[in-house]
Amino acid sequence: MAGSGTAHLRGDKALLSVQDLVVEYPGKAGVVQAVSKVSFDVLPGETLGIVGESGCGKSTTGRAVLRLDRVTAGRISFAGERLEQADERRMRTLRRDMQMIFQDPVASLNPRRTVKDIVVEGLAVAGVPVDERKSASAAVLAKVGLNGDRFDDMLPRQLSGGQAQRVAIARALAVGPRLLVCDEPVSALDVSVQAQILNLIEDLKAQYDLTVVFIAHDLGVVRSISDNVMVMYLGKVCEFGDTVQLYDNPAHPYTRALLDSVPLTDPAKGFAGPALEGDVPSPLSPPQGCRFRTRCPLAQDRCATEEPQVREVRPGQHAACHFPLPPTT
Amino acid sequence: MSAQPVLQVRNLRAHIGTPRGVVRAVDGVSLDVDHAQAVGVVGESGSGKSVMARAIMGLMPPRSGRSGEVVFQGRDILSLSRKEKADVWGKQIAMVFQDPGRSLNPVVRVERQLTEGMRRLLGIGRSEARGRALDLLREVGVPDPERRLRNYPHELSGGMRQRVMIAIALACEPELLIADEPTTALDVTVQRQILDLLRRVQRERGMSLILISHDLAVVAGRTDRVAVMYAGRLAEVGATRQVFDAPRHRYTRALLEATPTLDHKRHTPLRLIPGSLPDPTRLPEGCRFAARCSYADDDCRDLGPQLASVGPDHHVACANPAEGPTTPEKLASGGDPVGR
Amino acid sequence: GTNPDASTDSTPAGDPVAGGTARIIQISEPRHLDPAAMGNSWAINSFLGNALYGTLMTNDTKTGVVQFQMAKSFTTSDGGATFELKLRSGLTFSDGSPLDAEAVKFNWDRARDPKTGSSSLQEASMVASTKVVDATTLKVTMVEPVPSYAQAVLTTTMNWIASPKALKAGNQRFDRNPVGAGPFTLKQWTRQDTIELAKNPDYWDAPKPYLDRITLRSTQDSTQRINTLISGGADVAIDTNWQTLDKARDAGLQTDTMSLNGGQYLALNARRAPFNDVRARKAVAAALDIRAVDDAIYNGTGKIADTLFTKSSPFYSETKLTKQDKKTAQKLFDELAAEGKPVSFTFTSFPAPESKGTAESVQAQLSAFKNVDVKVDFVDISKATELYTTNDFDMVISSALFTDPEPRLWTVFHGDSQVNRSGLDDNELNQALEAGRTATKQQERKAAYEAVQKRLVELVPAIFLGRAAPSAVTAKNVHGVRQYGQGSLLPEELWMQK
Amino acid sequence: MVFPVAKRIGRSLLVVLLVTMGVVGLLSLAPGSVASVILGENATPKAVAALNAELGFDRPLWQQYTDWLTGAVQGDLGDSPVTGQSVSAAIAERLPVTLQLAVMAFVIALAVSILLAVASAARPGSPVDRGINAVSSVFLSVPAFIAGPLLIYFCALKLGWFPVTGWARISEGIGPNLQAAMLPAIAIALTEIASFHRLLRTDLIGTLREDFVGAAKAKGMSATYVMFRHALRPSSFSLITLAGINLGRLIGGTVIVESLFSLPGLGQLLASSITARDVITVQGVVAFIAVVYVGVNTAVDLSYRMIDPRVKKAARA
Amino acid sequence: MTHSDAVVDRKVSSRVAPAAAEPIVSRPRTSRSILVPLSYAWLITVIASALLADLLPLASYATPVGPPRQPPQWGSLDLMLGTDNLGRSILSRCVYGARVSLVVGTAAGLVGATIGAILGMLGGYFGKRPDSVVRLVADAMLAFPPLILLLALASILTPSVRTLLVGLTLLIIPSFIRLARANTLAWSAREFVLAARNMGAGHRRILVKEILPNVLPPLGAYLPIVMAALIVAEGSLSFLGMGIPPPQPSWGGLISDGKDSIADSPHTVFIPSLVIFLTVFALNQAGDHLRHRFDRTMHD
Ligand SMILES: Nc1ncnc2c1ncn2[C@@H]1O[C@H](COP(=O)(O)OP(=O)(O)OP(=O)(O)O)[C@@H](O)[C@H]1O
Ligand SMILES: Nc1ncnc2c1ncn2[C@@H]1O[C@H](COP(=O)(O)OP(=O)(O)OP(=O)(O)O)[C@@H](O)[C@H]1O
Ligand SMILES: [Mg+2]
Ligand SMILES: [Mg+2]
Repeated sequence: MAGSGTAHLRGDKALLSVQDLVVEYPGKAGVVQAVSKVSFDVLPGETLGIVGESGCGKSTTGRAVLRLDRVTAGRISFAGERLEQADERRMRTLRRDMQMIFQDPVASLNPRRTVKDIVVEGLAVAGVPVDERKSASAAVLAKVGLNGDRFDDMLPRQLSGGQAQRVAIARALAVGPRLLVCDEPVSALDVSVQAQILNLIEDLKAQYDLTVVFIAHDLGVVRSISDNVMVMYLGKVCEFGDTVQLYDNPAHPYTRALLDSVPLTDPAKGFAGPALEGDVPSPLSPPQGCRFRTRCPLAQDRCATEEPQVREVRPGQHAACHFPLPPTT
Repeated sequence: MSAQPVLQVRNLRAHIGTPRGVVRAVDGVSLDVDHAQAVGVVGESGSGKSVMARAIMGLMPPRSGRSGEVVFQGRDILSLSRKEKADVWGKQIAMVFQDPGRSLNPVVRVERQLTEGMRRLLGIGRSEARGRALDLLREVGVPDPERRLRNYPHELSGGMRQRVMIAIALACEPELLIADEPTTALDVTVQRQILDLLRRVQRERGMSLILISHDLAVVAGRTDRVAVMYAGRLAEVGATRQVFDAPRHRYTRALLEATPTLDHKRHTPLRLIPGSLPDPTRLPEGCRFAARCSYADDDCRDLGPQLASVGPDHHVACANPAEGPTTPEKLASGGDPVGR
Repeated sequence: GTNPDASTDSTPAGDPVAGGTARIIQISEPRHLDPAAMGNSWAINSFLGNALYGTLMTNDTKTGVVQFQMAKSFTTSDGGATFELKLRSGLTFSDGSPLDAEAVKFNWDRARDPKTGSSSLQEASMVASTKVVDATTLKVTMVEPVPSYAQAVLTTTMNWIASPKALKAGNQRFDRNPVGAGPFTLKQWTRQDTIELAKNPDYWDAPKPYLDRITLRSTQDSTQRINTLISGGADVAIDTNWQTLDKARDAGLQTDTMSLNGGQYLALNARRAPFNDVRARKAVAAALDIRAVDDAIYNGTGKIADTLFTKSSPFYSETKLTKQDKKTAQKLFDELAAEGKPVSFTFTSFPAPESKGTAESVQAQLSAFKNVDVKVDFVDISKATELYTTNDFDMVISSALFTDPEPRLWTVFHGDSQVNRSGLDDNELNQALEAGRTATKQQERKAAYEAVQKRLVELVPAIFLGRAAPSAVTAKNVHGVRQYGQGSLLPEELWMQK
Repeated sequence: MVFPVAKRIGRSLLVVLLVTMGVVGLLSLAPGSVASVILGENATPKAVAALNAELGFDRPLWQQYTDWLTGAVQGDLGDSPVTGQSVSAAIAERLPVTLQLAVMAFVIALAVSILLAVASAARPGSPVDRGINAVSSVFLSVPAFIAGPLLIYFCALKLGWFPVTGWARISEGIGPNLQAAMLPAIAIALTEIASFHRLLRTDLIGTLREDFVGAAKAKGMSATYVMFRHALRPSSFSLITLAGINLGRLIGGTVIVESLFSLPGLGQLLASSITARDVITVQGVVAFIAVVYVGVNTAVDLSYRMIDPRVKKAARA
Repeated sequence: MTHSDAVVDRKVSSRVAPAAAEPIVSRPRTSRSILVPLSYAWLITVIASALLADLLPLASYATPVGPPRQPPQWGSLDLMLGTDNLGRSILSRCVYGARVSLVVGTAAGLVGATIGAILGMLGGYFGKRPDSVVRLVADAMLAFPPLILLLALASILTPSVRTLLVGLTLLIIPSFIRLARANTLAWSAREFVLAARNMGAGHRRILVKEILPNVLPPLGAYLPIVMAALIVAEGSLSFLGMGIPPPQPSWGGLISDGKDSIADSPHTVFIPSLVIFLTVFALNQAGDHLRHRFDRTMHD
């Protein structure tokens, strides 16, 4: 895996199209290439899931797309507009079309501002008058199921995780976005609340015709919500394709390993397949060639020398691997 | 087996005083753990799993109180003197915490963290402790253990740290290991490794294990029995297979349904559990799940069911339990199931 | 104590014993050991100066009669227009070079030079020229006749003669190795810490000094000085504070306080408003209760300077310098205010506790009167020069301390004097001062000073407060306390019982 | 590795430059001049001006400064126009006193405040904690110039344990030396104890809530062991930062205590030099103090790495 | 698991074993005991009497009311706390002294905190060059011996409350810079700042609306300590002869004036010391309480 390439892009139809995105963080210990030549696109109305282990660059990708992080290289087009070239002022306007929901529902809310302030932050920035904001806040809170004014004066710490995440979603919705980037919006939540939020996102998506990029590490969650999935490993794309197809017949050994590591609720089965050895290598000095080769059960000499490019291994399924797995069914 | 259970928790209550009121985090929990048995405890965040584990370990926050009994190998360890406690905790019962990054002291080398317990509790010398530490690290699958001993926690990856935590817990060869969400902070692939490791050492050493998790799936394949906790009480206890195959408590069932699994059909809504956990300072009188349960009746709200047997090694605290695969004994709602 | 007039507690202790190290606490240390940079008054560096350079002359603290030490005589044949200084023969500096008339000339000429910055510039400048007659004789010509000039010499640093050669080597060298002919020589000086002195084996007045060694420390705070002594951390403390002296006596220490005429006074600047009007000066004088000032700063333990001379002085007269009269005071304040000349002035004070206390006491007392307003302004010592050269003050605290009124009284109150703080130039007063200076008969002098006092009461250029307390506090086993001049303590006389 | 070190040194030099320039600027605004101080009360303005010119103080300020700087860079801080002593020698003479005072005060303050903080953090809100907090409030509200005399009164006069005033160099024996330094060191330490205690207490309470503390207890370690071996070190960051700042500041700031106890330290030198308008000495001493301050704080930064190995990682390479 | 567990677990429900007692839990005190109201009472008394001093039936603080160094005594209001070295009423001087001490504490504290907070926040938020400059300024101010600053200021400007304020303010600025900077660094790394940027908020809005409210509480918590230190420091300046000009009283000045008679008339020192202590203590108590009360994030 851990490959580059743009073979899986679907051209002009995409609402958001990212090509060869590179994000680097210079640190005292050296430069971390958190995202390394990642390409993907999202069609209008579609949900793209991004999965991968911690530190593989999912959040960084999400933030870079919204230009919340510095973009070292690459092209990001949103509705035909090149974001990486837009200036700050243009970005401010564009941001209202692209919203983000963050991983930790409580951390993404200012602990010292009340719910009603937080929700209309975007409108306040845009200069919407106070009374309009008031009604807007009530409306948008109702949309996410926080009816009544009970929550208006609460502080984030007084909310449960699920409620906090709803407030975050309400804040994003308030400005009427077209694209919603959800960065692990449910990983800090309980299953019961998680289900509520996932259902809510599905509902809103249908209702407001949203396009969603859904980042998560829980494969079950991603499967339930997305049309397409991108699997990332150490800043690179492993596999990209239709969700069902990819889950049923992973072509990349890493996708396979991820699926095999998901604990099953069936006490008889435990896990679906063998465990993956070792840890994720340091992003400071990623392996040459295919970045997954150090843990890959199928790695060969070629993997160490030649970086695999994303290619279509099956119709609608792209993988960056020299030795893709055959379909199991 | 006629042997006494290793651990008998009897009607354990652990309440914590907060400015807003008393949090009844654990409110009458009874649980047995047999020798060489792995017991899972599952429940949503805030259901009291950690407080229970900490109450057993004697790690209660300030301004808190406990009652009930925790009988470990025949002794009630809640009423031990300070000296005797040191004999039990650490040596006989050990614990692994949720976040391996935060439960290792960041400024102390792995070696000391691993050996200080051994040296103090077993009274062995430095070099012997070091030798044992190396063995332990090998046992938990840490490569290059000599180097790791000299490392600080931050120099290890998350999985490594959790392995070290497990090695520390195993250091004095405890009878019972309590693992409080040992993999929640880890990635799937690493979680997999740690879960396999725990199960292996538990089996190899013939140790008892309490595995706490909010993830039903984590507990499912790795325990012999499982206890489902809700708002400080047990909702359902039973052999893991039974509980997962035929959950009887409405809550257990709802939890399982709300979990998106790999075979969930996409874009179909998940089954919801309406509402949220009750405020722990103002718990309802009767069944604590009643407010969220579509099967609840007035009895549920007023009386609250007790844990009652619904099959061999399967107990449910529910007045209107779900149908099981085999016909369960019909239970009178609210009454004493055994009639004693 | 050798001075019968001094209030003394020391009991006669038999014959002096030689040997021992005395630990002495002084008030402050000099910037340099150059005599010009020191001051010959108990509160400054007199002990150190006496130790390093010896004395030319001393005086009897009661009568003011001059006693000759390294000088054999200091005589005038023309009523003070010229003097002849005769030195003992065979005096040598500690480096072996002779202390002769040439050396005295060098030192005295140097003190007259404004560039030297001598603290005795005023007195030294009364000399017009000096001439070496022979090795032991120096002829001194005065600017104008000053018959009792010896008093000026012995109360200033002119009394200390340092080796010209050593002085010429520059301050830094000199501070490391000051060369004088005093009873002690410098061993080591660690600034703001200790000054170690050792006996000068070649001192002219053998068997003096009695002590082998002296360790000098400096502490500004008088309570701490006495506390150190009480705790046994020192043997002798130089002190100026009536209250701590009282405490020292309570603690069983011996105190020797020399009595000096005159005292601390408030100088009223008569050059400008409001004190250019005699009524304003009179009003303030009448308003103040001098006792209360003493109460404030010395807890009532001090002596009040209600007359110019102490009872034991041959010049004593009963003329009271001030008398409190609140009614008159208020009447005058009102009167001045009505004329549009309200008495509103600034007391310029130094930060020292006594000065500060006085200023505040004056302010507090006057605050009880109407139509008078006092501000207190603190200036640090570095501003003193500017203050006195520009005379930019209304009221300052100053002192006029003397055994013989000459020359001090003249310099304080004569219209021609550079250091006449009040700036009052009154013919009658000037004449009386001239008379006191030039008269040769005691009777005439007494009459002249009687006139001075009368005039001072009439004109109030100064309000006298309390007497000074030039004191030495000593542990029980220390004897031989002898002072001269302005309370200058003589180190060669000190001895310690074993 | 070279780069950060060079940067650090550069910054330190800048700090010292700024500070000395500030001093020169400030003192130049103050009335009076060193010449008028040297010449005393009887000086004439002409003599003062002449002496000032002789000493070179009539030149433009920047010129005086650059001259001084040129010398200072070569290690020559000049000679004091007032005492004639070389400034470096004057500093060298005072430094042992100030250094010993500051260090002793810090050792005392750290030892006492750590014990107090441990005692109060063990049971926040308990009577012990409240009592200690009240005591620390007392320490905060008693200025050194009152604490000093009180200490002298009780410990020196009544008990006779320590000398009232004065200094004993180490060469006079370690016993007398420590005796002389003890009371002033305590007088300085009191306020430090109060602020250290507050800071450490808060941090300790925070650390005691951490999982690793629970983990250590779960291992069977005693409360005292956990407190001192596990909790104290990671709680000491802010303490060390504050201690660094305060220690740096004490090097020039013990003047009150020095004058109360008549100690020949840098503070007294500084104070008397300011009063004497001895710019050369002031500048030298201030430059020296700034260097020490910068040095101490660099040491503090380095000590972070000793306390917390994570810092080392972040700063490496 | 064995059969035994069936037996055991049957005994399990709380109703079966009602004998088990409820654990005894002490709730943390919500109010900080009686000390808090007392502290407020004290602060209000001090502030009110400072403001209304002129209306109180008090003797002038400048004029003696009796013999010096009278011990505290009943009967006359003016002599209630005794008299000072000049026979002035200590009660009156304490009341009027509160003006200077409180003004010094509050004004220097607030101004210093404001300037320090602004600089620190700018440095912490923008990083890089602005941060280096801010750190340089803070370091230089800290490395500057405080004594020099005060002595120099005292000689340049004549000693007065204003001079004092300038000097003391300069002294406390760097601590606040450091504190504000450290907190800003921590808070600006938080996700909600990113969220605000995502909403299109500019730097100014983020600083004011997002970061400032979070940086204020730690600064506020530090402020009472600084105010206490300032009140005490003003006394030290009086001791060094750089205090405010007489006859205006200040608490620190009172202590400094009384220090020479500490052995004979200890009340001249202890009464003002006690006043300072009570105020310092009350400030701390009130500070803690306010933080608990108004910093809603501190709850639970
Ligand atoms: N601000 C930053 N400065 C330096 N390195 C960073 C920064 N943010 C992220 N990184 C590094 O970039 C890499 C990718 O981080 P990112 O947060 O995108 O991962 P992620 O996939 O979102 O992980 P997680 O699942 O833990 O959220 C990691 O190695 C991380 O350490
Ligand atoms: N130190 C404490 N002070 C006050 N309340 C506490 C404390 N610790 C836990 N609680 C409360 O006790 C209840 C049970 O908490 P506990 O930590 O046991 O839940 P949990 O089941 O372990 O949840 P999680 O899955 O989030 O770890 C919660 O309501 C929690 O808020
Ligand atoms: Mg992330
Ligand atoms: Mg938990």
